[in-house]
Amino acid sequence: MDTHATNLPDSAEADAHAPGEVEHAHPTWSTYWKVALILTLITVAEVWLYYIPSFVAGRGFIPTLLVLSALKFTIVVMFYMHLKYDHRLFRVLFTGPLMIASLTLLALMFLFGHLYIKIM
Amino acid sequence: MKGTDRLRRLASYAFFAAFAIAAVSCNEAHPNTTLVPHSDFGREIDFLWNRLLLLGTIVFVLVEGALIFIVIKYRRRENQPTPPQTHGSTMLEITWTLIPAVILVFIAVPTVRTIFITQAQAAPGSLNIEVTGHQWWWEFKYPEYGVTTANEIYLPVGRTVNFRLRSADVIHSFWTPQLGGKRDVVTNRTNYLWYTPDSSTASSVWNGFCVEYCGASHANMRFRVFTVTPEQFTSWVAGQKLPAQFGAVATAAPARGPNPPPPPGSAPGYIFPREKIPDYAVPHSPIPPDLKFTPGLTGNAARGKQVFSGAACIGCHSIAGNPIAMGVLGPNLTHVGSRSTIAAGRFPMAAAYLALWIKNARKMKPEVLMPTLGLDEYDPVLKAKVTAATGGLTDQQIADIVAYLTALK
Amino acid sequence: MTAPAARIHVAHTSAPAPHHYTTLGLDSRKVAIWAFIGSECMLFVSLISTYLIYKGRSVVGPFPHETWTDPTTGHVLKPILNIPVTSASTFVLLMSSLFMVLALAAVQNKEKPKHSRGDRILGNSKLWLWMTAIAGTTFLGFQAFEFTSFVHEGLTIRTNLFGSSFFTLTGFHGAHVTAGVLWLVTLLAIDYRRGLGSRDSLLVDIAALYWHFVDVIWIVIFTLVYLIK
Amino acid sequence: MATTAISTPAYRGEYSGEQSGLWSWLSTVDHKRIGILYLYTALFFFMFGGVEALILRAQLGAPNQHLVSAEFYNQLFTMHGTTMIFLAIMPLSAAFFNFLIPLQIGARDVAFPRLNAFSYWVYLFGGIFITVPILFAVAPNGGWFGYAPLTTKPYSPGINIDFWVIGLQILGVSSLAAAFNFLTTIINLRAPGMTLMRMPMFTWMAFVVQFLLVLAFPVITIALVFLLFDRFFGTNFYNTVSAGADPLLWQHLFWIFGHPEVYILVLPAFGLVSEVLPTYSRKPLFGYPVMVYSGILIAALGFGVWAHHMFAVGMGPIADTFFGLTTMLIAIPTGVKIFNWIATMAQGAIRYTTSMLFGIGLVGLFTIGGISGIMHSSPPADLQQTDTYFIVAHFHYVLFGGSIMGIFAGIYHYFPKIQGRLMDEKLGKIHFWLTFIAMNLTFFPMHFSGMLGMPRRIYTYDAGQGWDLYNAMSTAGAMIFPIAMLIFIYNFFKSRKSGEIAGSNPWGAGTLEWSIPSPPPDYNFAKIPTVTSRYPLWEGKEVDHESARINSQEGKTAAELGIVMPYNTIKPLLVALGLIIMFCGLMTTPILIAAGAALLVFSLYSWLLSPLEPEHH
Ligand code: HEA
Ligand code: HEA
Ligand code: HEC
Ligand code: CUA
Ligand SMILES: [Cu+2]
Repeated sequence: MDTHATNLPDSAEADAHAPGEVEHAHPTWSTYWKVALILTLITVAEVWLYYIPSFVAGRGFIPTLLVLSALKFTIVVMFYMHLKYDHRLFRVLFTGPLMIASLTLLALMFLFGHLYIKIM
Repeated sequence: MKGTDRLRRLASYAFFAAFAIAAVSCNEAHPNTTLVPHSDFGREIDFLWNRLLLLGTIVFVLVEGALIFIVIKYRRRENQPTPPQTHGSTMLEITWTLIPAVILVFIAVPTVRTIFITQAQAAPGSLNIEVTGHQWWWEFKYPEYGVTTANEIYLPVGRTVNFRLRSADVIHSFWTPQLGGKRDVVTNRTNYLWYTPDSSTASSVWNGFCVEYCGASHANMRFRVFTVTPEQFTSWVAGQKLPAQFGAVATAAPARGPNPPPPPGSAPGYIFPREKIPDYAVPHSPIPPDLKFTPGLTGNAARGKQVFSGAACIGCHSIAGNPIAMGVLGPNLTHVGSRSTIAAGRFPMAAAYLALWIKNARKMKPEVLMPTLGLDEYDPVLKAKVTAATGGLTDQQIADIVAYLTALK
Repeated sequence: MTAPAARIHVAHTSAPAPHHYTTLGLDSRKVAIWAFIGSECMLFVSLISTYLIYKGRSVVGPFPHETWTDPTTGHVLKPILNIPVTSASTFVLLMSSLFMVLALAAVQNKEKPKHSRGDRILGNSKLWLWMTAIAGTTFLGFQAFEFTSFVHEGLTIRTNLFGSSFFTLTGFHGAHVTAGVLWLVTLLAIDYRRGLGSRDSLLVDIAALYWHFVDVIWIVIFTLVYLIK
Repeated sequence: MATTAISTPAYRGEYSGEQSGLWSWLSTVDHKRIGILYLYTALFFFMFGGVEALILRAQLGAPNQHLVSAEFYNQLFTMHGTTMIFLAIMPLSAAFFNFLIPLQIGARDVAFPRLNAFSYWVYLFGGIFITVPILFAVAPNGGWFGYAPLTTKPYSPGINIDFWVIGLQILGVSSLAAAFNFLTTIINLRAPGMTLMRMPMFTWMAFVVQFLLVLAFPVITIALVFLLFDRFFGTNFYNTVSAGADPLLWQHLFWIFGHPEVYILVLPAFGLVSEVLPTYSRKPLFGYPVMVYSGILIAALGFGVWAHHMFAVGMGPIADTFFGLTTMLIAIPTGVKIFNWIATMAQGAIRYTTSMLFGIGLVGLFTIGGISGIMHSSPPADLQQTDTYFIVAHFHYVLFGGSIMGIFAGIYHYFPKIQGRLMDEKLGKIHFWLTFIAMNLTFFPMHFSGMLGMPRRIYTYDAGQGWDLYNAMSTAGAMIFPIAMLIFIYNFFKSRKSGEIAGSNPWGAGTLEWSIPSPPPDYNFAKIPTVTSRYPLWEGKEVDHESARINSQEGKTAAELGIVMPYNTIKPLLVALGLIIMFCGLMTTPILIAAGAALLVFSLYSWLLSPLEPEHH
């Protein structure tokens, strides 16, 4: 008898997934090395910026570094962790917690006076 | 089931009646009530509280009423067919999302207003008091007057008092329920709290508490607030500023204002009269049954001063006027005889308690920092007997110290 | 030790069910690892927040970016962070991520025909697993070097707030890398024992997700701890 | 229409013959048996924590009493809070997660059966680890939220706090492991047709709770690691005043965990009553989608309110405003839940079973706790409430009136499914009414003692403070609890032996778990059902579960049905044991650490490298 009942698609979220890993359009070697190159370049840029005293003293230093690091973060997650190609569930499982974590970090920074809002 | 539900309803009426009674009941029966405020700060909170109580009661009555009504009305009857299988109602659900939201607006608006009022800076000209929380007693300093006391504050009515709160060790919390809300006393931080005691409170005593758990004797970290007239306050300050003196010397005290010069042997400045202190501010803590003191001993204050100056006491206590006593670990004892309690409100200030306290403080108040000092007494923290070699004091020596300390007014 | 409950297989399966039915057609282990990674975000955010909160609050040096003169001894302590060395170790860790994706690709394509030498190199799962593990170990070596030199310069986990929060944060990351290296070594052992094939790609995929995540955390740490003054 | 594929015949005997005896319990990987283990253990700890509370209450019955010393009292309330939260309510919820989730979603087991066993054993060992010290009066004494710096070495030099730090760390491992497991199970093992919006509400709330666990526990893990390092290695996180440490760091980290934790405690109970109320009203849950969304919203908002436990620490007006307002917002989704439950009962055909009484009790009592919660959420008002018995009243109304009431509703409701027999309704009702009276008599007066100025966590109080009457009432009320509990325990064991045979669906409930025999066979569903609605048994044909019931009498074993079952294994237990030994080593000697680590690594590898179940073909 059939113990693994026939695979009725789960209307809500199983779009077109049959059981077992579905082959997605996986990135290939050429994507991989390009990604590595970009990551290296960004890292070089970051360290380079670190050594420009006038830039470090300016207001743009911290935001620029944060943006660059966020960019690297995203690239690794999207391509190496193939979140871009994978089931959207994983995106939810990752971005949800990441959002809560980032907001918590932000709130703590406010609470301990590293960031502040001016009122009055 | 009908009977039980009626019971429930009755019960809830009873609870609310009780609540109402509690709310209006007078100070004497409820000396620490938060519901009868006596300061500007207290009234701000009370306004919010009344609104919260009103709205909360309305929600309570409506929700519980609906619940009980429905539970009774829709109980299953004999041969009842399957009830209608309703799945929801958007209209209804929107309604009961919006109604609470509206109620919350009525809470939120005054809340925010009060937050900003109560956390503004204290008015200029406020009386500053530096509060230091210690495990398990309070140190109070009046920087303007150079006065240091422990576990007792005198406040002139009508003048804003600004407390500067710091901790010597762990986190405590400073609270005088009738005069205002509490504020934590946080290690490595400085907090502020201010309020203005109402003029009507002259000659009143208020209990204060440590309300952040701070270790073994957290329950015994109480204090007293005396609200007095400005004249009495000035006199008190004058007395407290003087160095310690005992015996006849006391008469040298300058007495100002309407108060007649104090009789010999009494305090140099104003002190809240002991006999007027209401019962709720007099400690009733039991004495440990296994702690005894030789009856009938009389002490000599002058001898006591010597014993004190040669004993461990000076390592922890300061007495202005006794240059050898400079310790800062324990309460300042300069005017200890003028206080109404000892050991942070645990015992009345009286020779009998003081003697037992010095003999074995750790039995009188769990885990206090002050060591057991009576000869042959068992120290429950060190788990050892006190010997002559470890500085044990005989009952006679203690009686002398007691005579000395009680005379420090 | 184990008592097999029942050894009889499914009798008339109509569809070729490769494994238990799953709702999304995903392997549960992969769902779990993503949930785990989500959870790790909170773990590292707690560590990073603490580091940032205590930044600039240390009473005594050494400090990360500023020189400090010890008022009692008169010693002058340089800023302690060594950016060139850490940049190198950061690069190594980034490369390990590249090796890791290549290892995964190699395992996934194990059975595909290899036409060129390049194909064969790219398809060598052992090579790439080794490379990843070595890169990870190198990173750990850098970290060990960093830690010991800090201790020599007078910064231990007890010295000041910076020391406590720095060593704990980077130490936690290092512990994650260590676990990752052990994981990789385990995969290598399997590869040597019986060979990893495309049916095992999930095993490698999960390890890879973990590995990349640890790398991603380092990206954040590198910026927040080392570069931003 | 035949909407449901009801399971085909299935079942014989309580459990397959080869699975009985002590060994089978030690090595089981069956989610139902693990659920039962959780249930028994957690009930034990509930009573243990209850007895601690009774001693607290006895001490506070009158002013200036001295039944226990100050030191012991402090251990008692610390362990009472810790036990109730981490060893009673969370595991009681876990018992239901274990037992119910696979049954409700039509799965044969959880996603990782061995990990599941591991979670239980870690919980058991961790629970013993943290509980035993109180028998020797060296229990943790820093309060359940262990504020630093009181809990650091200079102020707590004894080993008391070490037990707490390490014990919570161990329990965290258990909770996290279980959370990943259930999360995956719910995402990935739902039967065909069991879409998210068809999931029973209990499973939904469980799902939300797993997210809370997964996100909240790492934070306390780190907070505890800092404390551990401070205590063992002399770091400065909260330790040294001179190093400039900020003790508010601990408070923030703790409450970032602690507030979501309170929803971890109550949402499973909300889920249970969402099964109970519809069943005994014979009506579907009112506003199902809104119930789902409100649950999600409560959880999400729950991460943005933590500092409402810190209104007195002086965070400044902006932070107070922010956290006050976010806290108030939570009343809206929670209110929707309350109203929808009431609307579920409206127009229904309500049967007053014990389970239903507890369910109604939850709705009524939780509301009271919620209202006092809103009273705390106004920061200035909270300055008169915080750290007084008013807070104690609040959280017992939500914890006892919410969580415990819900869990009892669940126990009475699911007992027949778990044991195959019904509990005695008469005793059950006595249990309910005694509990209800005790609960209100104990905790309602605390509102008064609190507003009349009584601080919490005091081992004694002076006479003449105006608190005597209310404390006497609370103590009197508390003494009724054990009577109620003993009746419950008696009922539980009596019914287990000789209760009326339940059959598969004694209550006429509508969800999937009631379509299979009671107790369910080890494989749960002989045939994985296909689900087409939220209440398949109500919307399907009556005969279906009738036939399922008849068929259950001549059920078959998994082997006969050709269902692959996981092997039993002792390895998860061994790994858990290794973990505990390691942690014990931390407090004693490094040799133990090494021994524990060896056992852990060895068993873990052997677990990971051995197959879960027989090959399929
Ligand atoms: C099950 C656990 C649980 C739950 C569900 C809650 C729910 C809530 N809690 Fe509670 N809380 C605790 C457990 C819980 N709490 C514990 C254990 C502590 C003490 C910790 C310690 O110090 O030891 C605590 C402490 C605590 C504090 C800190 C007090 C202090 O120490 O000073 C605050 C402050 O805001 C608070 C608020 C709330 C609010 C607003 C809710 C809301 O979620 C409640 C929402 C529900 C309702 C409001 C009722 C239903 C709604 C309606 C009927 C709609 C209409 C209502 C209105 C418009 C008002 N809680
Ligand atoms: C889920 C959580 C939960 C539950 C169910 C309870 C249940 C009870 N709690 Fe408590 N409580 C907390 C969570 C909980 N509590 C927390 C978190 C704290 C804060 C701790 C802190 O400050 O750190 C607290 C604090 C707390 C205090 C304040 C202590 C203080 O601040 O000094 C008090 C005081 O009355 C109290 C009382 C009670 C009572 C009487 C019960 C009763 O409901 C208990 C019912 C009793 C039983 C269920 C026992 C039945 C016993 C038997 C059947 C055995 C009989 C057999 C023999 C006698 C052999 N609790
Ligand atoms: C190790 C330090 C130490 C020593 C030595 C010590 N004390 Fe104390 N003393 C304290 C501390 C700390 C307190 C506060 C205890 C409390 O209330 O928790 C205290 C409290 C007191 C009080 C009560 C003061 C008040 O206002 O509450 C008196 C009186 C007192 N000590 C007298 C003495 C005498 C007399 C001696 C010597 C024979 C002595 N102490 C030795 C530390 C010490
Ligand atoms: Cu000081 Cu409690
Ligand atoms: Cu909270």
